[in-house]
Amino acid sequence: MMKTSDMIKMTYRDAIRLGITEEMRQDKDVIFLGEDIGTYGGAFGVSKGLLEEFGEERILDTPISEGAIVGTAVGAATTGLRPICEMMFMDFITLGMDALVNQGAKMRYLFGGQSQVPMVLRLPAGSGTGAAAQHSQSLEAWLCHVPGLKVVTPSSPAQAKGLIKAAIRDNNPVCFIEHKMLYDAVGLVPIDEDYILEIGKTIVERPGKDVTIVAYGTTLLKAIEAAEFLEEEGIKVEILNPLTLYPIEMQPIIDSVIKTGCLIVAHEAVKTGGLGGEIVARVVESEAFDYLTAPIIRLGGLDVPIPFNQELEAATVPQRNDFVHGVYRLLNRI
Amino acid sequence: MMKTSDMIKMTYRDAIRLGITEEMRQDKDVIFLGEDIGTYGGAFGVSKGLLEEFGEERILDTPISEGAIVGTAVGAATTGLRPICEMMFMDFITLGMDALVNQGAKMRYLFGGQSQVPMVLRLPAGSGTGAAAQHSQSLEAWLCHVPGLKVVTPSSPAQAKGLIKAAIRDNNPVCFIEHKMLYDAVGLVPIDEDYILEIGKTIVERPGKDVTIVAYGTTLLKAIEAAEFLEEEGIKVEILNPLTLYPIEMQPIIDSVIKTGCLIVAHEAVKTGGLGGEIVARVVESEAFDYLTAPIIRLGGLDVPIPFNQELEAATVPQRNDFVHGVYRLLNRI
Amino acid sequence: MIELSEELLLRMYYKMNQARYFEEKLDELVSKGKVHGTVHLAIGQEASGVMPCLALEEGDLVSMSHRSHVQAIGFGLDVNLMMAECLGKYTGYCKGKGGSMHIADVENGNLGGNGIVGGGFNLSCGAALTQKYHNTGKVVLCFAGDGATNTGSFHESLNLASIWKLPVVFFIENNQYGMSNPVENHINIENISDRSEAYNIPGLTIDGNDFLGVYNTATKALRYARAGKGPVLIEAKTYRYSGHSKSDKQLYRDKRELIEWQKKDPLLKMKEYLRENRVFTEKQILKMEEEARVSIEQAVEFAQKSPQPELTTILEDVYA
Amino acid sequence: MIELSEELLLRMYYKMNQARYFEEKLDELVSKGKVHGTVHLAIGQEASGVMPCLALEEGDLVSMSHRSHVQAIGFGLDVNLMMAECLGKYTGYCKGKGGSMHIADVENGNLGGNGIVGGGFNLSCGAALTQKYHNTGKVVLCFAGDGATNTGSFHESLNLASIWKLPVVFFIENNQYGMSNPVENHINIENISDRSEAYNIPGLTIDGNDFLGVYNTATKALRYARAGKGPVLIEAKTYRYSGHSKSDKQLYRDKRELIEWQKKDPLLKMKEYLRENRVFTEKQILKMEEEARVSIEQAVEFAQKSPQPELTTILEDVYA
Ligand SMILES: Cc1ncc(C[n+]2csc(CCOP(=O)(O)OP(=O)(O)O)c2C)c(N)n1
Ligand SMILES: Cc1ncc(C[n+]2csc(CCOP(=O)(O)OP(=O)(O)O)c2C)c(N)n1
Ligand SMILES: [Mg+2]
Ligand SMILES: [Mg+2]
Repeated sequence: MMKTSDMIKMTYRDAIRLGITEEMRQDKDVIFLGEDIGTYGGAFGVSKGLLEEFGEERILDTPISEGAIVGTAVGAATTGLRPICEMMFMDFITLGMDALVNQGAKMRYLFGGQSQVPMVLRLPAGSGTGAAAQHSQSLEAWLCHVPGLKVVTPSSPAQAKGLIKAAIRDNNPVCFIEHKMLYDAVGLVPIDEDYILEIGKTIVERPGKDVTIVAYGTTLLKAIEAAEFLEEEGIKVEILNPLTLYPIEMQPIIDSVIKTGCLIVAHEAVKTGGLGGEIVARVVESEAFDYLTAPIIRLGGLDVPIPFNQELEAATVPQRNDFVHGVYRLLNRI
Repeated sequence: MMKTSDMIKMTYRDAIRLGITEEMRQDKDVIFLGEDIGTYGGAFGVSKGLLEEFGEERILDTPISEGAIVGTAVGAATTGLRPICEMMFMDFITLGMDALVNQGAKMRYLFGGQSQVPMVLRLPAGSGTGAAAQHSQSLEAWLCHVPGLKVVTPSSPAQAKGLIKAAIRDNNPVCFIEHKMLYDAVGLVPIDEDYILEIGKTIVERPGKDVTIVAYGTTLLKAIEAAEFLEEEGIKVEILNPLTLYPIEMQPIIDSVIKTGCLIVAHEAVKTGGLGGEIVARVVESEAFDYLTAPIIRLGGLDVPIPFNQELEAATVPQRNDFVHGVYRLLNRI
Repeated sequence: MIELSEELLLRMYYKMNQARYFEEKLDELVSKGKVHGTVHLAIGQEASGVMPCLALEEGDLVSMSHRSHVQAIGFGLDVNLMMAECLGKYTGYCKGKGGSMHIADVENGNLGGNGIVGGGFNLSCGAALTQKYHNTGKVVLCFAGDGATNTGSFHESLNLASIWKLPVVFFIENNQYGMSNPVENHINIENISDRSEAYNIPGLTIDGNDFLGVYNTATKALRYARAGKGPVLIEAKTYRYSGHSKSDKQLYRDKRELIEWQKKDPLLKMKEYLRENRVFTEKQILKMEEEARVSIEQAVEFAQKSPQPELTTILEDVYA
Repeated sequence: MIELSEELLLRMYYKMNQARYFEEKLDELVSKGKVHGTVHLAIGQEASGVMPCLALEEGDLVSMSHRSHVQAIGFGLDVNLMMAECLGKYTGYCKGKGGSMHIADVENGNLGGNGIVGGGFNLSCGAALTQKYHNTGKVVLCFAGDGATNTGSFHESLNLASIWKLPVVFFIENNQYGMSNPVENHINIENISDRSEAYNIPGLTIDGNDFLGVYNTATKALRYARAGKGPVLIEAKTYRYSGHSKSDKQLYRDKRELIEWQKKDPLLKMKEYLRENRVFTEKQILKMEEEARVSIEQAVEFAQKSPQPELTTILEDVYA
């Protein structure tokens, strides 16, 4: 157990930056490329100050060329560097899909194991910023359908630091999804430079016994709020956080469902075709199937593009109350 | 019921071409663009002869610019044409994702309903041709996660004609997925120029009562082979074909599962994150949940890129025997 | 040299002022926290945004960038509906679904702003293909920024437009930066219009703050495209005064640079022209400015009084 | 003018012959149905495929196109392992997982063929970035076809390579067609190398069938890039004799065109050179041809005798 004295309070944004900084200090092969990551410090401020410390050779401001950003990272990774690259918004990965999916993810396999592609692709995702449909998507499900990629997503500052470091050290292309509404979230973060969160893990974020909730990103925070509210009514929700979305570790989820008999799976991404379906399918394929005491509830974004108007935008994705009602329904309280 | 006299035998390839030809004859606003679709007749011969009939104004050979192909189609569609466009291989949609997802699919919504984008995107998909990982993918799950798109896929020549015509007449961007290994498949096709298969339907491909199988593309043909084999043993498999993958019509599947109590969902696409998970999730969310007498079986491609070697390639995706064994397992015969 | 009627000059000056006021007002609303999300202001770019639109003929089309208010006003969009859209109201052009970046008036040929840098290039090719196919004699004007010319889409679109001789004018507002990236850091040539040589189409670089020069060049280019000779690439050098978007601290540029450019302010320059050529009296000039200002005050009032969209509208407009 | 040693000339002639025999043999195997899938032959392009590779220094890297056998042989890959890969055997470069389009030898600097047209451009930028970052003094040679220069990736990559002064030579084999599309239908300029002007980098168009010209130009370009001056774009005009791939009926071109180009055959031209310059005796020339032929016969034998991969290998090599 970590002592609080070994931790400092910081934002999710700062924690990502700290992880990157530590890794760049200890490994000269780590470089960072993307749009406006230098003087500007990145659209969301994640790379602020890195140019000053690491210089223009390692912090590379690119033209507006998403395909080239990802493809250049792939090429650099195959030849010995360990690039981190950033899509300013996850939505723009539409322009880097070929480099990511047809090159980065497949190269090792195509070449029979001859190469490796140690790179990190940072992807600020999600709605809530009023930037409308082309700047608000959560597209992780696409990436979780591409063998050769790994997909991780932190939901707290500590997780952000631990996962970004693990992603940088990993020898595969790792998609690192950041939720924009979490950048200002504050939490305790281990100062240990070897604090790493192993890729491939699902963790119990909050223990409980009555209902299992699986969630990540801001949706996880909403689940936690719901759990806190429900606790006052004596309902103990167990919350699981799949820090690695692909390849996902199912056992902790299965174990939890066996214990609770009830499951809610939630994400902000559009419900149809989202990762929720995959998780539900794996649960019913597992030994947990026989322990289910109620139909599984899947929460997800409405099947629409994200609208601009603030109220509409909020109503498009799952909120705290959706969890509360979901739990009530599972426990037959409504 | 269609009389055989109103039908002619033809290949899947020819049926798609017939559908396109009929629509182009009756609507001058239909144009067709893509790489090598003119003199060459398309990489898979689908557009053979169209240049001769419709001329260079309507059959447009493009440069190797997938983004521009899709984007130009979107722009033409918003301003009054009804373009059909072709990605030579579905794998290349990685280069057209922005135009498709961020422009074509969202434009109407972003503009509050001001515009419509009546276009068809033809996508030859799947493995079996020995073209390796960059030319063999089945990426329909990505598209089924994008509100604003419709996704259809025919598995027989008749379906091919009926669906391509419906897709061309639809006022939305319709992704039309063709499986490459079906191009030579022969079947009876209605000659009626108003033979249309309504978009949004799931059909019973083969009635049965013991086990429900949901499949599409070549995987459907393998399921049918398995059903024929099992029939000899007295097992009656009901096969459902979701001709429209998105938005998918679930009721026929749910009804079938209520009848049989057993379900196999199958596709060639990589299993994790594939459409199978979505279908499974919707079934367990439905009234059919209580009728399930065995865990659902989900078949899908292995979580790997498609290898080149012929035997490896075949072993990567579900085959007839996987269905047979699946049915045995569900019926407790093994 | 193209003859300018008094009526046209009036329209030019009015629109440029309207655009300036629109954005200043919007900026004010943003800093008061009254706007959800961000906005991209083009203060300083009024000549390059308005003038090409005024050179259009009835029925021509326009595709706009993410920095589109000035372009939209130039094209003739209703500032009431624009402001309402920026505030996310149901009366806005997009019923509050698009916001500042996605204002559009498709029926009247405005194909909308685009949140994807470079996203408009191939849409414009498509729209131009429709014009060519239907022989409408209409042209598509495609706005984009300097940064956008580094996207793959730029290349694919200009190549396609060239080989198919599409009636489209690509109008690049080179405001010296792609967000924080100075143009000399992301492009290795002096004039972006030289990129036209890769496609064998005409390329012109002009002073984007000179309303008259912009108007004349755009007119000529549109005429060329309309005649079926193919696309034209225009680069208009200009400058944005505000930050890239609301969160921009502008650490990447020197205040003095801004001051230099402000001396070449397009509104100032036009005002000088009007005075020097004695087209209008000082009083008339001020009256135009005042009318423009009032129109924006009214737009804000209209927008603020307008209703929010109903929640049920979320599910509408996904499919036709 | 660069001095050519006898040993180098020998290597040139041998490799070009080896490449020709390799593809003729492969073609034969394809028509006998012994190859799963398709192959892209570059018969006729031996000078443009082999020579740039021979101009490389030890440690330089190469990224190849989908039509890569000739390039690979030029770079020095083992024809046994290449043929085995084409036949999907476990002894192939990629253990039978890649096939003809994806031959690679990463450890030795061959970054592989690419099934995505234009896919190699930005990979090459990345590889070149590594060289620059580590100050290796090595250069990346990036092969692509004429059709590939219309991809967005071409534009983004050349722009990036230019502004970052990356040590990469983009070598375009213009074989007159992108699949069935004649170059004049998909590009509106005479010389593709003029596209270099959009990035302010050197661009050269050369006769791709002239082994000496290709070698000399490649050498100079590599030297330029190696000196840290940035990328170079070379266009080598050549011709492919075979169809695009096995299913190509070649309806889009006139047989006479082929015959004209065959008169300029790169092997013939080199043979003439060797004879005229009396570098080698006729006997020596024939011996080299024979050795090349035999090496391919052996490669076929090696490949055919090699084992298939085990089914269990399917699950290997996904992750490092
Ligand atoms: C494809 C894409 N990449 C990045 C962005 C983020 N972004 C928005 S505007 C902008 C700068 C655009 O520069 P330029 O084209 O010169 O237009 P300007 O903003 O100067 O008007 C960037 C990087 C985006 N919206 N789309
Ligand atoms: C992105 C992409 N689009 C289309 C194809 C299909 N295709 C393979 S090769 C080829 C022609 C390429 O032309 P060029 O670049 O001139 O090379 P060449 O075949 O002549 O060597 C096409 C269209 C592909 N492999 N990748
Ligand atoms: Mg700019
Ligand atoms: Mg070619």
